[in-house]
Amino acid sequence: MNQQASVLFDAPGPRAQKVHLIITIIGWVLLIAAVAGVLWGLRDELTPAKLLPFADPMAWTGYLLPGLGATLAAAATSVVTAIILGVLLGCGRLSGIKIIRIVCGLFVEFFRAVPVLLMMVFSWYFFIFVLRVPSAWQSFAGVVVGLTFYNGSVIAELIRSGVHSLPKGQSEAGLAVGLTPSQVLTSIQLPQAITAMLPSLVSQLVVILKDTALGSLIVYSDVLKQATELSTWKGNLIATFIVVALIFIVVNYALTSFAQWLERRLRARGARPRPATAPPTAPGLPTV
Amino acid sequence: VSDEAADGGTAGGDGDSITIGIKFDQPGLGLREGSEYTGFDVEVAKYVAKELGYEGDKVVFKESVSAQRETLIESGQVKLIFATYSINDARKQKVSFGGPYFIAGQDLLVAADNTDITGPESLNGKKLCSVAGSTPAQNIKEKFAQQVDLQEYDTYSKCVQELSAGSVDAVTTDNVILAGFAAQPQYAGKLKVVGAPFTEERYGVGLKKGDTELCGKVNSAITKMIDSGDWQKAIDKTVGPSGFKVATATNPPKPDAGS
Amino acid sequence: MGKFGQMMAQFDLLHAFWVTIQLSVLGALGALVIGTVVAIMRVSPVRSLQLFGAGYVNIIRNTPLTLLLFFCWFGLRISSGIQLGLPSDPTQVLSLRWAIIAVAVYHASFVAEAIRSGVNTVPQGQAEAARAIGLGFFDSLRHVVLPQAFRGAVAPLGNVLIALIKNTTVAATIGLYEAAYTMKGMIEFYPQLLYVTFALIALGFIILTLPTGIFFTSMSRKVAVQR
Amino acid sequence: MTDSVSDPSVAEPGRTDAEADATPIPSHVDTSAAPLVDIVGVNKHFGDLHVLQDINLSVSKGEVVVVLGPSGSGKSTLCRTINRLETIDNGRISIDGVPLPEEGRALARLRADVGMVFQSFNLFAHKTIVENVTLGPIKVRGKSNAEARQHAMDLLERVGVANQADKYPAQLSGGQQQRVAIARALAMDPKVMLFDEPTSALDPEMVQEVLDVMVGLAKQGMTMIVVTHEMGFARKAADRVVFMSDGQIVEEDEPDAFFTNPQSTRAQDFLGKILSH
Amino acid sequence: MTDSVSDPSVAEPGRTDAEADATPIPSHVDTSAAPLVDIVGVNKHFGDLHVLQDINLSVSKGEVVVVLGPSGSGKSTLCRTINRLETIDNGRISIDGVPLPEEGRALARLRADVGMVFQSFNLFAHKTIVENVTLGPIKVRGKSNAEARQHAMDLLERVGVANQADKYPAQLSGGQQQRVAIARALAMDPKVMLFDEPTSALDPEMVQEVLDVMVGLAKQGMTMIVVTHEMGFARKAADRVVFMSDGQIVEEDEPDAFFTNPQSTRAQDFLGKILSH
Ligand SMILES: Nc1ncnc2c1ncn2[C@@H]1O[C@H](COP(=O)(O)OP(=O)(O)OP(=O)(O)O)[C@@H](O)[C@H]1O
Ligand SMILES: Nc1ncnc2c1ncn2[C@@H]1O[C@H](COP(=O)(O)OP(=O)(O)OP(=O)(O)O)[C@@H](O)[C@H]1O
Ligand SMILES: [Mg+2]
Ligand SMILES: [Mg+2]
Repeated sequence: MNQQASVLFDAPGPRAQKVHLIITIIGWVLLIAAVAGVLWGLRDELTPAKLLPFADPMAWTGYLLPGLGATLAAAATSVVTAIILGVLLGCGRLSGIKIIRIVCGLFVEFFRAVPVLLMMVFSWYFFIFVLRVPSAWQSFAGVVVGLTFYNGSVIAELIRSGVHSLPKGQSEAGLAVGLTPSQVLTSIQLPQAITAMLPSLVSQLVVILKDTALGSLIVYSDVLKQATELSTWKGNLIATFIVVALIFIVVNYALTSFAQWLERRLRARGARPRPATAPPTAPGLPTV
Repeated sequence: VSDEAADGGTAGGDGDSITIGIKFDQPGLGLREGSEYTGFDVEVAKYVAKELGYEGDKVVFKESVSAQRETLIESGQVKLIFATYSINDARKQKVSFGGPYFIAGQDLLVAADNTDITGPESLNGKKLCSVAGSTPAQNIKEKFAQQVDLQEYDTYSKCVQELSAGSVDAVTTDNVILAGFAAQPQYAGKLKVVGAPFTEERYGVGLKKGDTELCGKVNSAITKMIDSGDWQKAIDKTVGPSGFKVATATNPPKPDAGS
Repeated sequence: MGKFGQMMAQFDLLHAFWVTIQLSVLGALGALVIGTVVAIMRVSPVRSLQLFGAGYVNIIRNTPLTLLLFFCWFGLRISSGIQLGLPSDPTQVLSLRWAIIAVAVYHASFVAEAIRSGVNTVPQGQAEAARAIGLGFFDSLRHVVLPQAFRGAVAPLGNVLIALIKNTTVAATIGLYEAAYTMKGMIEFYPQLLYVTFALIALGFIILTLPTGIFFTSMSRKVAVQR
Repeated sequence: MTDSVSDPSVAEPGRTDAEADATPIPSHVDTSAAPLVDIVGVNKHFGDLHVLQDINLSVSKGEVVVVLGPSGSGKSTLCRTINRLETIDNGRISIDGVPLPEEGRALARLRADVGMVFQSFNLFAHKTIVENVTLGPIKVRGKSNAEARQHAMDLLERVGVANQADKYPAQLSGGQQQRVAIARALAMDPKVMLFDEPTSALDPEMVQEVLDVMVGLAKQGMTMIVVTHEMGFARKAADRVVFMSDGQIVEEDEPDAFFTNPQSTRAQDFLGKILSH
Repeated sequence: MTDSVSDPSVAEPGRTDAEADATPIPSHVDTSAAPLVDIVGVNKHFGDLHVLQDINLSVSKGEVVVVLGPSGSGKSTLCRTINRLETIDNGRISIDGVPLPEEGRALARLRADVGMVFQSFNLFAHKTIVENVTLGPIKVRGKSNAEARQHAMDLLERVGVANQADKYPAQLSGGQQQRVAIARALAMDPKVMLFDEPTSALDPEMVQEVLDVMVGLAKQGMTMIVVTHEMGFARKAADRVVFMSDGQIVEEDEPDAFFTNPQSTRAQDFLGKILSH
């Protein structure tokens, strides 16, 4: 963040620092006022009676934790299936055979254009009315299928753009030592593309996790649905939603932080010891 | 959900336990409270199960949301369904019904101090809440009050939340469901059922199509429950606190086997 | 075919998509405005504004849109009584307004990230060169950095818009009669027309998103800064 | 400043009589007045790295100083501190007697007086060549469009790219872009010009055209601080060579003396590597 | 090939007796057999741009050819057509008597016989130094890991970076990376080595270490085609200089003759620009 920030402006001098301090104080006052205003508005929803249920272990062991477990289970399954589908589709789009490229391309474009919710609802009914799978699996399958097709397409695009964003020199160097194009793809391009896109892949995981919340619309017993049940029992809808939002923020923030940590680690391995050197494409030519 | 572990081909019954489908999110009828289940549907289900020879932890409850009820029965995942399941001809093509064990009617839930809503005709210009895709709301709009402003959600609890905050004027669905919400401690004294039902919903017990033997057992169990007075006790315990009075003209109903 | 005609008569699909379009367009405008403000905070020299911007993005991006919408609708509207219009306004009008708010607030975090990634496409040397000829902070921002940053942001903004159009389906949960809501009703009442229904709605969304994607891709090529 | 670039190959007069043991003072360099750029006891760290260690350097009006040294020795950083693109930890830098302002308008005004030419040109990619040159004069000096354009065209003429005025930077060769960058800096009528490896991103046959412009500038009395590895330029145009290594100024001398007889082993080593091929 | 790099500064024998009007044939160059690289009537377009115009060039076993020319003249393209990283429109290229296969395994096998060193090194960023060198031998030549590693370490020793074997490319200096790239190419036991401006992305003090390795190779009789602007290398190691301009080979000559007495005006012009600074 600061790396980026330094692009735009000078290091602040003493006067700028004073101005910044004033803005900071005003900003905090406004923020605190806004938060206080909302809390005041919600004072009837955040009464002890409506918050106390969360002190009851049953709220957690009977509702929120199983719900979170179901959310994580659906997300984890979808991640695995989406990665498998995504790698297949991504390789398909990079294939040397035109018809495979086209078919995979159409598939990817279609599922990127259709809302996940639509896919979920459709596949849910499909599992109920057409395949007649056991009811315990209907919602789960609906959620996983919806998430897999969409995120698989997104991952396919990530892989494709990851491969395309590699310097051309990498594949040319591979060809030049005598590797065949498919060897170049598997031993040079894919490993690097996947490393390069790992952070985006983890961010996609956050998307998957958030989108499992749509599962409650097809009665998947995820954390949102469990929370709805809990709030029906306790009559504290708003308080419950706030708790669920906090759960999502914490879990997703942990994932995002993991992604950033991963990115830093990967970057550290490839870091140049001297960042100020000219990029390899800029020729620096000594003569005489 | 913990109790869905009992799923599978044989889970419906015949073993040493029986799986029964109920609603999990309808106070007064079928509500999960942690690991307990409460409500009138649950009381009747437990009574019938006991008559069939299952008691205590031999009875496994499974959530059955409206859209999944037929498949649950057809695939044998549940033996019986007590889930505000109105008997009608379309459904009879797929499942058989025992009962009815209750005759409900569509009604309105309003704030306790509300006096200007007395029935569906008085809803013109008012905000009415119901669940998405349900017939009750369409019913009112088409038959009674064209000018009603409909708000729809996926669960009734959201409607009730809106009503208690005053941002809708009425909630509509079967009177007994409404009474269940009004009977919840957190809404005590704040909401009331108008008490002028304008349809008839016969709640049946869903079971496998053509299983007349089971149907007969269910019906005699229900009859016994009514005759013994346990039926009335169950009503008083579950929806009674709302002040809701069962229409005695129709209730308790007479189970007409094989209906 | 008879069933199909009956279904089309019962459900006003065109109106449903019209609601989707309204929600998309207005939500997108809102997201652009809020997102630009947040992006400016994130690249501003003031540390607390950077933190606020980062906090906004981190909190909003990690919350499911469904929950955000519930919070706006049940929390802000119903419980804390913030009104967008008269309480007597039709529910469809109110839910559309609140859906616009939620969609805008949610996607603003993505817009902010898109703009920031646009700023990232501007090489550091550009801003340094601007400063080196004596341009101040705002002048170098206005004449050198932002014009290039916006061009770099066109493609990611396009992606956000497409996501936004699709995410409007979430408004079904507060009972807004848009495309996804209508589809759920159609399937529930006409399960035998499952495929037709899905194909119809999917087609509708493809008609909305595909040209958007093509437009933004070609735009981003056209305005791209040659380096 | 409005003369055209004259024959750059003619050697500078008045340079060969300098002694080898002291920094020579050519006749055209004005040392009677205060130094134009005065750097005193400057230190700078990047994290743990001490990139500038107690640097002292003063450059008189009209003087051309070439800064040499291995990669990573701090040459660019030194150059960038002079117009505060990098802050310093301590020490003092003044331009024409005025200490570097810390921020705001005063800093911007001072920067306008210090022209800077980067290794990677850094022309504004979304503006045409002539707009690149006029942006500063219009926004900073408040000149009228017409006046700024007239002056810009003169400068572009002078660096030999007037015929490209309405193209975009990406349409020009590297050598042309770098000459435009010089014109852009000159358009502000700077008191001193900083060059950070201005030719090292160029194709070899374009190096000369840029060096020619720089030699021309030097001959017209521009004060210049030039980081470069072009020994030819140093020999031809520099009044003084400053050799840096590991963040320190290790050696300063008149060019001929430095190249033929470097004092420090680090300089000897460096020159050995650079000149052998 | 397994000798270590010997003193590169010793001049090549048997070169000065060549006549200026014909391409000289040094004694170590074997012209009796068919040429190792034979390019006949090759044309290549990029869209409307005719980048290679009827190119004829043959390189004998053991010969070192330096290709010179202004930017954009087609030097890189020529180099890249020799292992078919660029396709050609028409004409014929053969290596050691075998015409270039168009695709598939045959092409890959032929490429393995042609070593290539790029301007920007292009080491595989996700593999360590030694893995970079062993990848080809293992995957293409089917060597065992141990054998490939042994050979790789020998080569890394020879180019002077054996102590860096387990680092990643990004942790090495440019000069070290380029030497690894040379070792990677050598690991395939190539018949001919192509170098496309191998030193022009390097910091100046690292140029020499790479040139030293190349001179060493040349002296051991490797057949080499080198695009470079390093005149020192051309003088020291080249048997022949080929000058390209606008997609054509304009002039070919022995290095001394070419540098002292270029025939075409284009070459004169180019040398004027390159050598003057
Ligand atoms: N922004 C920065 N953050 C951290 N370290 C930096 C930064 N800029 C430069 N450095 C480090 O400071 C040292 C000096 O860098 P500088 O660019 O001044 O060297 P230089 O002499 O110009 O080298 P070159 O010839 O490669 O341009 C180097 O070790 C470099 O890695
Ligand atoms: N992939 C490509 N597509 C289109 N044009 C190209 C492509 N590669 C090269 N060219 C053009 O072909 C011409 C010759 O390019 P080439 O890279 O061979 O020149 P060069 O002599 O190696 O120049 P340099 O010294 O700059 O490396 C140039 O005008 C270049 O712009
Ligand atoms: Mg530098
Ligand atoms: Mg080239």
